[in-house]
Amino acid sequence: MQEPDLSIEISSLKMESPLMLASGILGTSIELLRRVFEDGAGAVVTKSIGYEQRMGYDNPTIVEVYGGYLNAIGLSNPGIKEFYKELSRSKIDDLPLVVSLFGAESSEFSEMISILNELEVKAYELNISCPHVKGFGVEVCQDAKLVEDIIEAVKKETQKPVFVKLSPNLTDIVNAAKLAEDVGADAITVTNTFKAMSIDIETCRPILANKIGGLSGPVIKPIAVRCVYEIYQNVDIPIIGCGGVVDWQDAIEFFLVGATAIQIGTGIAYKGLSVFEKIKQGIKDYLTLKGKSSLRDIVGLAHGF
Amino acid sequence: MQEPDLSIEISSLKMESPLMLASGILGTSIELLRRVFEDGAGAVVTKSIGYEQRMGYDNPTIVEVYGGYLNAIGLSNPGIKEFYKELSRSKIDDLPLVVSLFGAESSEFSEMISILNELEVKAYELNISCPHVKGFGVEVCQDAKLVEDIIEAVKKETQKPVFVKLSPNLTDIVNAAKLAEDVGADAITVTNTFKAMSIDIETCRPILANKIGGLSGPVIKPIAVRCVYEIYQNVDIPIIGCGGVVDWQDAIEFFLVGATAIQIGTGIAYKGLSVFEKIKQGIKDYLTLKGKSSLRDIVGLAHGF
Amino acid sequence: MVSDKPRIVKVLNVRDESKTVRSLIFEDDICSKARPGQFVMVWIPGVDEIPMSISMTKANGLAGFTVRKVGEASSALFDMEAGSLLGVRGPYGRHFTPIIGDVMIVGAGTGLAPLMPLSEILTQNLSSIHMIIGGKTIDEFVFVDRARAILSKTKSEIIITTEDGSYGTKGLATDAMEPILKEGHIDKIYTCGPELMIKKVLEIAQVFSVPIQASLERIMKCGIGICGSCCIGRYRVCKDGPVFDSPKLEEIIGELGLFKRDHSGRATII
Amino acid sequence: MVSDKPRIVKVLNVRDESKTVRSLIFEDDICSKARPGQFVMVWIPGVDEIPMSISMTKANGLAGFTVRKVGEASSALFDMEAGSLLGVRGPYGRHFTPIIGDVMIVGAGTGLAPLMPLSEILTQNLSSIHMIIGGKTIDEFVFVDRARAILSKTKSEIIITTEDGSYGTKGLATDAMEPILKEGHIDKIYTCGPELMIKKVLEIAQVFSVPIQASLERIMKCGIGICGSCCIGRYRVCKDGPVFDSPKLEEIIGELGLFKRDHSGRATII
Ligand SMILES: Cc1cc2nc3c(=O)[nH]c(=O)nc-3n(C[C@H](O)[C@H](O)[C@H](O)COP(=O)(O)OP(=O)(O)OC[C@H]3O[C@@H](n4cnc5c(N)ncnc54)[C@H](O)[C@@H]3O)c2cc1C
Ligand SMILES: Cc1cc2nc3c(=O)[nH]c(=O)nc-3n(C[C@H](O)[C@H](O)[C@H](O)COP(=O)(O)OP(=O)(O)OC[C@H]3O[C@@H](n4cnc5c(N)ncnc54)[C@H](O)[C@@H]3O)c2cc1C
Ligand SMILES: Cc1cc2nc3c(=O)[nH]c(=O)nc-3n(C[C@H](O)[C@H](O)[C@H](O)COP(=O)(O)O)c2cc1C
Ligand SMILES: Cc1cc2nc3c(=O)[nH]c(=O)nc-3n(C[C@H](O)[C@H](O)[C@H](O)COP(=O)(O)O)c2cc1C
Ligand code: FES
Ligand code: FES
Repeated sequence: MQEPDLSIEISSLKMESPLMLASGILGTSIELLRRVFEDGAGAVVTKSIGYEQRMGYDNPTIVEVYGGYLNAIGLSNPGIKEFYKELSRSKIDDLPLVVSLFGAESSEFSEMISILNELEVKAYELNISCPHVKGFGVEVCQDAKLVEDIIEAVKKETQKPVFVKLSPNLTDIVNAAKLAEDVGADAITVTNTFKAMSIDIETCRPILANKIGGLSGPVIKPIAVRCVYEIYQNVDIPIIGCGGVVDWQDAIEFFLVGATAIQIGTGIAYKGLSVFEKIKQGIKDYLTLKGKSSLRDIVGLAHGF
Repeated sequence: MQEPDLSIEISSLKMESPLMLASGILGTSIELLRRVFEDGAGAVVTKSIGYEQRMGYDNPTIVEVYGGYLNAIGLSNPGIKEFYKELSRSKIDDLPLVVSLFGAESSEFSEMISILNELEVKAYELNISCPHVKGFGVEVCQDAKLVEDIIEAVKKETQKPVFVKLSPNLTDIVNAAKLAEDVGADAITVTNTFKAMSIDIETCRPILANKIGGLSGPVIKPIAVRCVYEIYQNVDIPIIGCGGVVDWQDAIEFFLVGATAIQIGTGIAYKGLSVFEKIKQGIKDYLTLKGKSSLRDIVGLAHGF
Repeated sequence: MVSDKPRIVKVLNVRDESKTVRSLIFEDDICSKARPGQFVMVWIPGVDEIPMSISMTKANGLAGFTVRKVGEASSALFDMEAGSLLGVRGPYGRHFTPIIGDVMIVGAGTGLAPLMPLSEILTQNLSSIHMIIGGKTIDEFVFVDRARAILSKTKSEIIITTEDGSYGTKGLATDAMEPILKEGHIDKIYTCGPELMIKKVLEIAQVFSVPIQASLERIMKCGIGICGSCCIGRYRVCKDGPVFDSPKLEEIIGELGLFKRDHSGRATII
Repeated sequence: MVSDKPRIVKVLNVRDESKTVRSLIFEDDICSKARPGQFVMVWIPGVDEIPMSISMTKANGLAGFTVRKVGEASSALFDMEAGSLLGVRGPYGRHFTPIIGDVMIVGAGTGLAPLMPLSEILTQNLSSIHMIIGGKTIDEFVFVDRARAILSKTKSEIIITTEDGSYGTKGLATDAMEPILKEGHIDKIYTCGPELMIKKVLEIAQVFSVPIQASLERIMKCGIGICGSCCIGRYRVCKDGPVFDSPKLEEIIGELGLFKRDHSGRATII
């Protein structure tokens, strides 16, 4: 039998593998992004970039909890102009590169895109859902009018696919997804991290310098899977599942509930960069066992019941 | 040194220990509730009772996931009149019994309370946050006017303490807590479970008969701790922390962020009914080590930083 | 620790035990190590999840349960063929504790399911078994041949009773207890079957001061001792049972054979 | 697996190494098993969390690091007394791989911290060490006595260099390399210290075709290879380093000693 086909397309973004590097994970330098691509990612998303440089929060910015990690990096980034230089340092036309952007208003987004437009960026992901930075994250996600403005502004500025990354810290993530689709998003990425906290009981203090951070890793998978499931029943654009994928079994769960692609972040903390190749192999074996010739054949199957 | 004092009061409810049995866990029969009390719980909360009998969802109603459990019991309950009989079967005046109630409108709540009023129930907990039953859960929590009506109606019907149990499936749990306080709630219980899902990749279907269920256990602890932390900074009434307490260390985290008491549910699946005594001992040892004579001395300490 | 998530297993073999009873055999290492009296939660995808006693364990990783066609879920199981997929989680609960000595076993219908692996261990221990199998009529007997084979290994006896006299002695299984107990050599009684039978067994055992172990049934949802749906008195059948000793059975005698709870938790007459 | 949550440890002992450098010793079984070159993320509650090389490990569960007072976090560590509480997570990263043979060690300042436990293992392995310790002036030397004690166990030598000639030979540490390398018996070079020195060591080693291992520093946030803040070329100092072999060092020569990234990820001149 032939090897099952794992290639997918999200709008004009073509990927050999449905496994993407999630934003904020190693996405600081173009060399690291390329390395992750070479290690088996179908596409790589940069760290979220804002208009101005941000140093982010003080350390500790990360702490492990049972079954996951909390982070409060604080959207540290060199600012869009510096990041433009970063991307210009080498040829990137062969790299399935997605640039993640954050901002507080639509004009910031369109300015950032106009700066990057001449580069061979393959798609944009709008991070309107960072849980621990005031003004840039969940607040944006919550404000329907703002979300609309941002997406419309971005779509006006670029022909490239635009993914909208949503927050699970919303009562109604389905509505947010529908809204994004309505105003032209090409795909929905779900989910970002959950607002959470870890206290050190010896010193009686929050461990993260920012006190509150975002929860990622295996612990959030059942919630992320549910988000994808619900959104799949309500929107037609592709869904990129994200949250707690560590093993191929996790990935399959996401495909079955309707994800077209998957992003991996914290999985790298558990399995290293080989996580992409390992999961890819697991998916292939699974498809072979199930007699499927293409990954597309299993997307959304869990909705048949 | 004297043993540290673990007794607490929430309005008129006096408890020898700050560890309560969470609603829906073993709270079906008065004998089981008493047993849990005898096994070391400071108070016990019944399964959530509604006006009418409900059979709940079909099995599977529960499934384990990494670091927690998903359940979709579906608010099965014998109905308030039958439950009145259940509570009348034996003397309960010595039992720190909290009755959990759910309903879709305020009149249901007040009727239920009027039925129970003559019994020696010590407090009520209003479950307006079940994540997986349409019309009774998160929907209620989300509707500010309805929450207000329910709490007001209940407070009119009874002098006993009223706890309001909130859902973490809300964008802004702090607002919900503030609202509950404003209209007279005596305490806030946070949190209920998170809407989540588990897919069996062999059969490609959701495992729970109801497909979506509520996530509980260690996985939700960092989120629940964050909810308590945020609410503590915004309300003055006591907070009952709930979510993922399995060890005494978990309990201490909740106290440090401001919980006056703690509820334990899924912890029983991991540790059995001895979980109450074990955690109680752990808290005592911790207080002794820290030179504190009373549990009250550590409540909220994490806010000092 | 074993996860409480269903493990998907393939039915390898289906064995007819009677017109309405079948045994399903599957491969699962964990279940093959179940102790007699333990049960599994069996997930029939798209249908239901119900508790089933393990009726058979083999050293080579095989296990089985035995189902009587009753309602939707048990019928779906009954209709399964080799190759069908099931989920199992468990084994759960307290098991029978086999002794070395002279024992009595009283069973009826699929209540015999957990008593078969128990008998195997008892005869390996060289215990003598007085096994009483009761039924309404000749058609509904299961496991009689299997029991004979097991019991042939030690000085044991099988007594069959039917209410209509169509097979063995006419009468109730419990009627056959007294003559044996009077001889005074029974060290322990094991029983499983209809709850009224169990109650009667307990009462007779009390008269002769013989300790008993009985396996009970209640509605199960979680199977792991947290939901409370299987409660009987202050106990959870899934966790404190399903096998109970005399002292606990005496504690719950007020409910035994009298009332149980439905899926809503409402007490109903048995 | 060890959790990436800080373990709270108590400082047992503080040792002055120089006017601006101190070693903090604490009890932590996991750290006491660190390999030379590995580092820990040290949480100073209320201040910061910074990476520190393990400079000492003892069989009895003790470990230590050595800090130079530089900015806020290192000063807070420097000012800690016995009894203070710290959080540590790790040890993280790739360690030096000790060989058996004739080795050269080139270090300066607190760069010597990881080179001390390395030297201990090397001399246990009976390797000969040619240790070059460089500094600007006599005041800032640390670990010289400790190094002498360690090196006394095998046929080894210590060469001290200062830029102002106030101690040992006048010149740079790297100036002292060539005469020894020319003799042709050095099997491996280990180095840690200012990045420009490391770069120079690499270049000299290339000339003599001697393999080197160097420990690098970059801004660290996660310490576990996911945040990307410590990147140098295609590598993560925390996970692919901090100890790098010659081939990898050659790959990143374009960044080495030239630029690094600040907390925002922006590239800045070193
Ligand atoms: C510990 C234990 C071991 C059991 N072992 C066996 C066995 O080995 N073989 C066998 O045939 N049966 C066994 N049963 C009974 C079995 O679980 C089912 O109750 C029975 O098969 C009928 O189920 P049904 O859904 O097909 O029938 P239905 O008509 O749907 O239900 C009939 C009755 O079965 C009971 N029932 C239904 N669902 C459940 C449930 N989730 N948990 C418990 N009872 C339920 C209720 O009393 C119900 O009224 C056992 C039960 C328990 C508690
Ligand atoms: C693997 C590794 C091992 C190290 N081992 C030692 C050691 O054994 N002894 C020692 O004294 N120092 C060591 N350092 C350096 C140490 O982590 C600090 O950078 C240094 O102590 C100054 O920190 P500061 O915050 O006090 O100074 P600041 O004035 O706040 O910062 C000075 C400079 O330190 C660096 N720095 C600050 N924060 C970090 C951070 N989170 N991660 C990395 N660099 C940072 C930056 O370059 C910054 O510009 C090591 C660094 C790394 C990466
Ligand atoms: C250290 C860290 C940094 C992150 N930074 C970003 C970011 O800059 N932008 C963003 O959209 N998401 C960010 N995330 C969220 C991840 O992209 C991802 O949505 C989340 O971690 C859930 O996936 P996971 O469980 O696979 O990690 C970050 C996550 C982590 C752990
Ligand atoms: C099986 C099960 C049934 C539950 N039923 C109820 C219920 O009826 N009413 C309610 O308010 N919460 C119910 N809950 C939620 C718990 O009371 C608790 O809020 C939640 O499980 C988080 O706490 P834990 O992690 O300690 O279990 C239920 C939880 C479980 C696991
Ligand atoms: S079935 Fe849930 S407690 Fe027994
Ligand atoms: S510090 Fe985060 S990747 Fe190295």
